Amino acid sequence: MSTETSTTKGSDDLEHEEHTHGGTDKQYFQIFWILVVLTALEVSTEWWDEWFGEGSRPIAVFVLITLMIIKFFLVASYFMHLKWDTPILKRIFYFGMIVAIAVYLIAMTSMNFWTDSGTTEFNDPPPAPPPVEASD
Amino acid sequence: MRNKRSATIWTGIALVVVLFFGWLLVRDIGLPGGRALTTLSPQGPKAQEIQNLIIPVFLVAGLVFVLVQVGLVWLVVRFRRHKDDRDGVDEPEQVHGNTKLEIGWTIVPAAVLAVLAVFNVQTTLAMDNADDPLEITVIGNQWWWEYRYDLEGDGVVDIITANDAAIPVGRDIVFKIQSNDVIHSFWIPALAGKMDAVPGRTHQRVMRADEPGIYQGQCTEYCGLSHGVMRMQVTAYEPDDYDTWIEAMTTAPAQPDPDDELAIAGQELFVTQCSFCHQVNGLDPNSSAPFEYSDLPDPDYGASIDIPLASGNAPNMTHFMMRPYMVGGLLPAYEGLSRGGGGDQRTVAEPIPSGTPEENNLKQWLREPESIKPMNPDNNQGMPNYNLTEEQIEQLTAYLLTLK
Amino acid sequence: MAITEQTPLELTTGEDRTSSAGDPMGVFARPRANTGWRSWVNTVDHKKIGIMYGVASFFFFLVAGVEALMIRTQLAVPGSQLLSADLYNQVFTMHGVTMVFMVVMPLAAAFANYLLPLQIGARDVSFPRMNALSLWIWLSGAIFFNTSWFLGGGADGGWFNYAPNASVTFSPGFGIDFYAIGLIIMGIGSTVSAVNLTVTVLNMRAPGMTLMKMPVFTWMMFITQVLLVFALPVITVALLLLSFDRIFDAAFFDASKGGDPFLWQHLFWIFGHPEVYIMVLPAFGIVSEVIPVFSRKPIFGYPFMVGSGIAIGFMGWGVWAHHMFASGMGQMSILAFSLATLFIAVPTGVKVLNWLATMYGGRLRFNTAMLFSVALVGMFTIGGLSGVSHAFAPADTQQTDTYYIVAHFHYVLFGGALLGLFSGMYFWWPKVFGHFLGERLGKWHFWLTLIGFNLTFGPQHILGLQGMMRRTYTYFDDQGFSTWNLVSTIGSYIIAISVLVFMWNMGASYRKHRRERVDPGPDPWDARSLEWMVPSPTPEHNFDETPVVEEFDEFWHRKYGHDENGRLVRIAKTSDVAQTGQNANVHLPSPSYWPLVIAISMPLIGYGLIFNLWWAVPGAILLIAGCYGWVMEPSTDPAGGHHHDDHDPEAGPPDAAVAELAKGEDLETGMSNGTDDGGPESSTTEEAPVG
Amino acid sequence: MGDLMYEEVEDLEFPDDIHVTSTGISNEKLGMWVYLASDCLLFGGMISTYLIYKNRPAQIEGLEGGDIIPSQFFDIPFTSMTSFILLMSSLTMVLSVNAIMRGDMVRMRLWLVATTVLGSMFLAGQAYEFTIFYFDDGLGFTTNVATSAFYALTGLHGVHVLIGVIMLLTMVGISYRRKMHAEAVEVVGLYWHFVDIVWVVIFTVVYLIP
Repeated sequence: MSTETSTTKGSDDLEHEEHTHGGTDKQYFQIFWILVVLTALEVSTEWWDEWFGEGSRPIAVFVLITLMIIKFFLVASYFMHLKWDTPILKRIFYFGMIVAIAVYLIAMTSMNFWTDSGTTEFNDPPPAPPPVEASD
Repeated sequence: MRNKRSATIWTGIALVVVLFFGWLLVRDIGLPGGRALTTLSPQGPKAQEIQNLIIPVFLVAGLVFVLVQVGLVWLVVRFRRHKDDRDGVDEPEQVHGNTKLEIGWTIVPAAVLAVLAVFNVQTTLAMDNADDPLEITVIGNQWWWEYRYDLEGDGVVDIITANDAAIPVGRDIVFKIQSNDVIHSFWIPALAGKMDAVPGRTHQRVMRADEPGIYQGQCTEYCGLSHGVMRMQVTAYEPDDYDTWIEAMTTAPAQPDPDDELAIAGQELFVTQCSFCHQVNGLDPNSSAPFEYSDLPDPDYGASIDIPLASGNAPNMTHFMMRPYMVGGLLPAYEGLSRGGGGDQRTVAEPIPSGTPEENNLKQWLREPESIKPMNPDNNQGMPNYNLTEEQIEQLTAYLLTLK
Repeated sequence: MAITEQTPLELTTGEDRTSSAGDPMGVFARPRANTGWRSWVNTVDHKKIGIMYGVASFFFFLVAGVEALMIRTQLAVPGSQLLSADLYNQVFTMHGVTMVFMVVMPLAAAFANYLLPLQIGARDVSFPRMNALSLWIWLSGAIFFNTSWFLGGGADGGWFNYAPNASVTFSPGFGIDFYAIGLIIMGIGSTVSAVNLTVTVLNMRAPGMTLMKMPVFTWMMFITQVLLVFALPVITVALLLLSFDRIFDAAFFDASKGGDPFLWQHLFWIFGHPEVYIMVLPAFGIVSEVIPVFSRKPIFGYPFMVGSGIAIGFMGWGVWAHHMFASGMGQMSILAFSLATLFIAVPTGVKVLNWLATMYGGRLRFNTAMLFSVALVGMFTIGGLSGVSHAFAPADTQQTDTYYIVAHFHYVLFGGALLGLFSGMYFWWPKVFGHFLGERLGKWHFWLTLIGFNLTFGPQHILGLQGMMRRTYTYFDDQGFSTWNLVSTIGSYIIAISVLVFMWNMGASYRKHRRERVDPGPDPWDARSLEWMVPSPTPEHNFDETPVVEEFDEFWHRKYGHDENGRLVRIAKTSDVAQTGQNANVHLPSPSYWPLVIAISMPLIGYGLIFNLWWAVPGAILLIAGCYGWVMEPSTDPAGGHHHDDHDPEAGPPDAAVAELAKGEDLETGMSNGTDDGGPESSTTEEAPVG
Repeated sequence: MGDLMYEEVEDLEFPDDIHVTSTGISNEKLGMWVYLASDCLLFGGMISTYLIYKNRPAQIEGLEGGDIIPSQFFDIPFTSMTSFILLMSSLTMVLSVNAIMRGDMVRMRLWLVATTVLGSMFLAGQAYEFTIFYFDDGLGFTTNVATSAFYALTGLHGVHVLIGVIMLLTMVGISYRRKMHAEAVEVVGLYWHFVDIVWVVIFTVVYLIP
């Protein structure tokens, strides 16, 4: 129903402009090549240590995060048609994404992820648990 | 108009009823006697600070409570429908809302809470303050607590004891709380709030006792089968008494009297039967008569044992009879103490107990441990029943009573 | 879909019946039973599904109630030996889990299923087959979970099931495996249902019904479903990790291998706190329907009611760690969560005050539904206030894990959720079953519940402050807990009696109804929202014609207007504005048995994971078969009435029926993605979009 | 999300054709997006689990399997290749959607098959990677928490891809039996792209940021 196929009479007149999906094949190819270049750039950070020295590490992380976000939005906006679809979809999806990011970042912060990779003072590991036979 | 008068009457009745129950509540929680775990009878500064925070909160909440309940009763009576009201004729005014009012009752509670929040922040930040503290390590086990004292701070554990921690009066104590198996929670309500013992982590809780006495505690994080009876005590001594206690605990206990055949036999039995799990400083399963005690415990005792333990080690028994309670803080070791910790026992605090031991409790424990405390020794949780004969129980009891 | 000259009537006569034999997918023909048990098992009707949710969750309510009585009986006197510690631990765990996941949530789902489409003027939910699927998956998960009693004992880790106590090392029985897998299964069902209802509210509203014209109940349910959509995957992650630990020997929560028990706590409470609002918001919605109707006034401050609901739902995501104030998080975490928790009290308070303001100046009629709603306002306030008192982190370190907390959340969940749900039952009973619940017995039910409830949980405040810890299987006579515990136990038996009265009431009113049928009419309460526009009980097709909505409280405004002085006057008789339910020309979605097939496969896989992986094989086969059956099934009519391709809507009835048929087709496309989600057995563990 | 589609609804006024949904979007598509939003939290949880655990065993002395962490053994060029393949499959997927929107069943089928093949190649690559880790590097599922979290995360993603592949194959199969709705393809495509963007995140956060 209300799909944008030609048989769907009602929706056709109603939302034609905003609902016309997507780009052309050519556009998609362009996006794809951009994604390829970005991915190549991402992968290249693996060797930045050798090329630019140890100091480039934080920059590499920053670049990686940025590229990741760009790629994410490219795919979401173009391939997933968010750019063209009604904003409701965008709001629902990004709402979920933001909740996820916020909630998990807070949880990770609370678990001291940023300061020392999650460990608080560890006491001696307790004696090894027994081999478990009771349940398989 | 009928409604108006009966509304006043009923509101009055509701007010009386609500206040009566409120009084009942306040009266009841205000009685510390007989309630060793009450949260509303603070005996140390940390607990007092919590009390100072929560009392205003309770007052504000109580006020809102009374207003809402009484108001509800008033509304119910005042605006109830008359029998002769006709639908479509005697209709109420159709009010859809009142933005000012609603913004008002959004902002006012928020403001009240904001004020209370300031105190909340202050108290929270004050919880961890400690001045020249004494550090005691607490380790939760299924279902008992171990305390380790490193008196000189040199990394050598000088005292290991179980379930009953001795502290000096008037000094800040930092409990370093750890766990050997599952999550427990260390809680002495009269002295401070609770803190979970989480395996892999060390948490701390600061407390101080202002008066000498035995302070009861209870594990409050669900930890399996015997969670409900996983107790602990903190005994606060005057500084002199505390030194006496330290002195006694850092000395090896005396050997049983050579004439006391029962105790000698019990000692032998202990080494062969009990010392796989229970440490008496210096003794181990491989030792043989004449036995020699040591004045230092071996903190790795459990790890060297070749039995897989789900719940770590078992309590150190070196100065067993120095503790006012036994069996995970559950049973009194001396007459005159109560099993539930009821009564005002804060006066009973001798550094070296001199009362009459509760032999029967000990014997019953040896005879049928699971009758006192539910355990699952098949899964290495808790003490197995060794089916000791009555004679062996006599011997063991005689020996254990010598461990002071 | 193009509109052709065929009318739905012609379609249902099966003019093309012969073609079913030739249909290459004849094995997948849709079931057609309209009566008997088959009509229930195969149904995709949201009303029948709602009723089944209600019946099943009422059954589990009785189960959990018996468990509660066992708890209270054990604690009636000090040192009781009635239950062993082991059994007691299982009983309170099962009581908690059952109440949360098998009573309050599905009971709310029952209301949501039955009422959401009616309140928004729709014929059904957006995915009727998925609706059936969610019911059956939830039910099979619930039954699976409860069979643990007969297969080695129930879960014994508490409903929060903290690691590492939940690991095989410390809980070697199967109970916690049942807990983990059972909850994953129920989670799949709930996710399906939540996605479905979210889409329903967004997409299926009658013309003119904008979001801000929806009834408050619909709003609260919508917020609940959105919360479910986002909260369930979090618990699923936690349960997956737990299952990996228990079944495949991983060590996610084993500190000796570097695992961190805090991870479980965070994941569990990230889910667990929104879960609280998931349980209580539906009841708020019900109360917001009942109070205006019996006050004969519109809800006071509708935008604020909606806004505070949204605020509660939103803020609910930022307060989870207040369950962990004593767990040893850093001080900064404690502060942040403590402050956030304090302010979530504000929107809740707004709701309470708005209810009071709705009653103010009204003409209150106290039948049982109203009594329960008013009681909710009072009782929930108590729960809310005690909640504020442990938003203060230092105070919480004294109160948490004591009976003070037990009292608090029972005032929220019993005094909030359950009282509201009872109120809703009395309110909507005539709409669902076509007869009233008895008022006299209803009043008995109400007063017994109110008194019993307060006797049971009121004293627990005192017990908690006196230091009685939670989850204890016993206490001693010299701890000073004896008196209030006895009172509490007596109260719990009064609650039990009140439930018996309620059951008696259900039976008695049904028998009375059988003896002499009295039609309650479409609108027995002179109510406000669209569901009262259709006859009672609701006809299968809901609305004869879809209402066009112009105002909030549309139905009320069709009946009442204002005279020149602004006074309320009746402008139309109910019989003139209500529908008759006579329109037979509505094409309904066809029943299907594939939801049941898919649902049955899940516990089989669960048993396989727990006992022997080979047992999972039939389950997996059934699952895959179910998914493909789902896809291949013709979209609408049994007997291949119109054997057009479902994707090719060449035949469609006009007008109102179009929406109906459209739905049938949605299924089709929905199905193609949904199917697959079931796929191989491994995939059962994550919720995929079951079509 | 209060005002979600408030305005859209106003726009609709009272359409004569009442089967138009309130938001103008079909149920399936909206449902899929709601589900994907929900899935964000599923993957978010798994990714955070991995991040919290990734170096942990190595940092704590004396733990069993403590000095092994999965990131030592990552073969970046190889994984880049599989990531690239998955990215490419997104392109073929969207081309397939475009084809069916033009009504071109043949091309649609072709691109769908291409997507399936690329998806399977990604899965094969992941399987290969796992075998290398397991047999050559000794990274078992239960070796330590870092490896468990790694396998759980990538495995969960793999299962999603597998489900996607099955969906696509089913789609191809159905296309021989029935006329396809363009939207059915698009909705499956949404799922497929989502799996792809999740991998974009995993590839960066897990593989490239050590």
